[in-house]
Amino acid sequence: MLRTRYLIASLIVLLLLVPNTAYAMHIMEGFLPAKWCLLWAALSAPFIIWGFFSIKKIVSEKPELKMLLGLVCAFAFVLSALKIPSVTGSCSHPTGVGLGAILFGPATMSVLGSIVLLFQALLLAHGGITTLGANIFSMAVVGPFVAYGVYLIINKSGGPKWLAVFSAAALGNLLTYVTTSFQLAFAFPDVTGGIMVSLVKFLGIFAVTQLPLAISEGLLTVLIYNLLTAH
Amino acid sequence: MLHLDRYAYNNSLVHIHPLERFLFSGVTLITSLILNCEVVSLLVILLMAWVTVHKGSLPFRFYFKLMLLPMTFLLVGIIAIAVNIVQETSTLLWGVNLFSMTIGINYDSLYTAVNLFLRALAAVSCLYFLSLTTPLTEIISVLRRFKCPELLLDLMSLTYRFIFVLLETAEKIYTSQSARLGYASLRKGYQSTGSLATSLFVRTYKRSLDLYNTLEARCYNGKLEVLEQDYEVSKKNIFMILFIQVLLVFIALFYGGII
Amino acid sequence: MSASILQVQGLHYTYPDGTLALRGLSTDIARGKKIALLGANGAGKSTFLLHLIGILKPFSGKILLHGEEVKYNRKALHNLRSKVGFVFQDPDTQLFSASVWQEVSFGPINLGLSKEEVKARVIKALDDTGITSLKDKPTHFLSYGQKKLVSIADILAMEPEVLIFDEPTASLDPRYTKHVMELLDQLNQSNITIIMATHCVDIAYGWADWVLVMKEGIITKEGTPEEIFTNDQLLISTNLSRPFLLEVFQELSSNNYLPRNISLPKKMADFKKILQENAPKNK
Amino acid sequence: MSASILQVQGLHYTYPDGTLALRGLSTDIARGKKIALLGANGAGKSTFLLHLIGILKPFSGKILLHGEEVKYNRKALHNLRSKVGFVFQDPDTQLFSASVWQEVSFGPINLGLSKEEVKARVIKALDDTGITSLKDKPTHFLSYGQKKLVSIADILAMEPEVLIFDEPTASLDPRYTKHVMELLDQLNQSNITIIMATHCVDIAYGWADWVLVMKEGIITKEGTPEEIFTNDQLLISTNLSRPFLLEVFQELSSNNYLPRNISLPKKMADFKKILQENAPKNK
Repeated sequence: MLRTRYLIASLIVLLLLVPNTAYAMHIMEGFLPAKWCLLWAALSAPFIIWGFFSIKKIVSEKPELKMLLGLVCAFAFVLSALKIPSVTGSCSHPTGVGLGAILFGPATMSVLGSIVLLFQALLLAHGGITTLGANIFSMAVVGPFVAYGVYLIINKSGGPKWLAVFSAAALGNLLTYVTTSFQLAFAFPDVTGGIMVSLVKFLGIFAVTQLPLAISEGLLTVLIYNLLTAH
Repeated sequence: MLHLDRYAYNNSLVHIHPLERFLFSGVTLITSLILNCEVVSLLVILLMAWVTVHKGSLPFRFYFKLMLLPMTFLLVGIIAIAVNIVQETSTLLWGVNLFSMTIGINYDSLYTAVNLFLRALAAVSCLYFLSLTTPLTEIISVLRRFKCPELLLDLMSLTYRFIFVLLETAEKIYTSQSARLGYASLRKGYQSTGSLATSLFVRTYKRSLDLYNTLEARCYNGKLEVLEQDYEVSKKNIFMILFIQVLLVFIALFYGGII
Repeated sequence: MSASILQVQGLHYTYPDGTLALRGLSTDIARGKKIALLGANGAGKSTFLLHLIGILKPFSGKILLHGEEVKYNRKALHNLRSKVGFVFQDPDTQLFSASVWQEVSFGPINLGLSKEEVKARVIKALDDTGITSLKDKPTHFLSYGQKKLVSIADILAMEPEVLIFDEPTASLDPRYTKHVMELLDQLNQSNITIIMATHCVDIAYGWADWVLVMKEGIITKEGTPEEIFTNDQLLISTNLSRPFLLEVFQELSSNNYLPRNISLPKKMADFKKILQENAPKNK
Repeated sequence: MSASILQVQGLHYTYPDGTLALRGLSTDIARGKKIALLGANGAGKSTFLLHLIGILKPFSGKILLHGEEVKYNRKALHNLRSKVGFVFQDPDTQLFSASVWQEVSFGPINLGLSKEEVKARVIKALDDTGITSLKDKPTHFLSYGQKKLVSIADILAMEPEVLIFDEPTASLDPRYTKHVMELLDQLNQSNITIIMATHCVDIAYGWADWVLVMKEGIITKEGTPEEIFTNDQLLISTNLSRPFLLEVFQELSSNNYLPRNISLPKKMADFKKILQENAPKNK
């Protein structure tokens, strides 16, 4: 029993010391078997196509928005490279998923998020090309749509603005990682316990680091949102 | 911070057609992923390291450090996969009892973990070859050959260019905030980061309007069309790429006991 | 009026936020001149220049290119912008591509030229600005001065008849300032009309052969540099200082160091020559 | 050495990309001086200045504040930055708050002062820079010159002992240039040591009482403006031009317009006085 506690404790310490946890949460290149790569890519495709056509429509109406969207992509990339002080004391990187979804809508965000993920893979070696589909699904599909949905629900039900923004960003962030855990659990079920046990393993590992990060991102997004509306 | 980008322009493979570099990386990546064989993975890791470091004249130390970058994810991931609930305690290599269950590593789970470890590193080394030898502008031009929609390519070109502009701006704002003690405590750090992001966003918006004007001044017609550089496709290189793939398939079959 | 390449008649413009920027600005841009546009921050210089390439559309008034009124449809604007080039102040907003070669090719491609012609133009523009060696470099590795030269090559490759520069030497170090000013002279010698907005009266005085002074949304005065910079009342009312060379020269003249009938020197070298020719014989 | 406020000893610094920026830079910053820092682009001026506020940490070498070595922990940096202020070149990168008032209060709040004290400091800083009337304006509404003044007020509100300016007059029109230079003199008179990096030799010559010349990562020479700017060999090797005033003055002296024993004029007014006093009697 002592050994177990020691093991779990050291695992937690290890995870708290791990830098760049937000990046580490992109599924790395080569980690998923080929069939899962294809499946997640196929599941992401409709959202990207939807987003692509909605962007195409926007740009044909207002051509200057193409520049804006390109620059916003660059902005999201830079934002994700910012270190934000995390509640736990270590540093993390915001995903910007919630903010983007609130400002530009989830469909547009799925295309922009995909480009950001591609650039992170190629320029920063975070994430990968074969795992791009899976990462897009969690970070550029589930994240923005959850964030946007939460934002709309709280807004419509007359909740305070800050709560809507906070919940959107925090849940957008958190659900992204829950999705990643699902993706890993599907691909690597526990030999005897199956997918559920595997899911508990991955969720357990990432919850330790991810909960405080989700709260950090929520707080930061409220701050940015307030400042933006002040401008 | 973008060291990969720096090397993408300063390596000895820049004169080779980007399409060849793209294919070498991409096809080998797919082959090794599909074959899913430890020996192939190991060979791909060595091959890519040799081509990137030796042929591309990149510092080995840098390449080695880069290979360590995904280790956090990889180690955490494979530990989670290697450690299972074990019923058949006879195959157990290491384990502990917890709540009347045995949790541990057995031969099968260890094999899966090692296989995954090598496969992931092989794939990563293919990706690194592309990142370290091929600037994004060239990757975009290869995507153009593959008929990727122009709108996406335009967005990617703009993103790539302005990442550097905005990074520089962000760095300057950060510096001026630090000079005024903006990160002196956690709370101040939050507020400073928030105003940094906001200010950067407002500036991003303004920049996009200015950029549109400067493009309009150059007869912009909705398409960001530019002249691509000319390269020669080398048949020999294409043949070599295919040959390597065939070789890898044979090795996988041989190792799997089929040949 | 065949000497005028651009005629500007009674431009009025108000920004969406209500700022009144131009209040009936008129002037003629003569072909082949080197024109300096002076005026304090906020006098409306940039607004005026953006009208010259049809980025802004005046509320009233009009612009004539080669005597023909500029219409604000796509074809007419295309024609205007193929004749009038604009080098923006901050190269970082102008350069949109990460590759120098691609960047410079953008303008000529939009002109609808053939691939060979575009290539030839890019090569020439890089050569004229002296940055051929940068053609394979990514934009983000360049120094500020180098980016400035790329932003000039951008426009040169379109072979315009008129070139507009907004503060071309701002934030450049002395070496690049010299390079850019020499380039401007060279371009002018190859028959390009140049309009340069600047804060630096010394540069304007030494370089220009015609000076436009803006104040509160109109060209309050135009003339040769000698006329403009010896008009003390104008300089005071528009917050301009006198060029250094002129200041010293006039002080020397009025204190009898030099005879009165010497024409004003425009460059340091001229001034030195005058001093040597008129040096007192005895100690 | 109590006259030195900052001592810099053998700084070495290499950027992460491998660019060698400082190669053993040493100098002393004397209290109460007006110091100009000159050097071509790429000489390492900005890198050096960023070391003075501890934004960059040298690979070897050290900086002493009031004779005590600066450590790179949170507390020591806090102390350093509360004593040494830095006004960046481009006010657009320095201003990030929505209103001028918030902007200027950022520094004093971070110093941990009481609310009343912060308020008093902001009011004083706005007053000193002459922009009290802008206090409720949003920063993005201001003209470039006004933003520059706000960026100075930003730092003044922290009441530093040393003030560093990076190209304070770049892109300013003559009126704001004059305003800023007068402000710098005023601040110096209230006993603040000022370090100004500039490309403009004319401004450096007329304003500074000590000049540092950087080349390839070290201070290659320092001295009074007179010493530095009459050293032709130094000027050539560091790509600096001679100040206009000095150039003309020396030309006049060598051509016998003026007697040889007159001390060099530093400002236009001095020069005019010399000319008037030595004017030839006859025509």
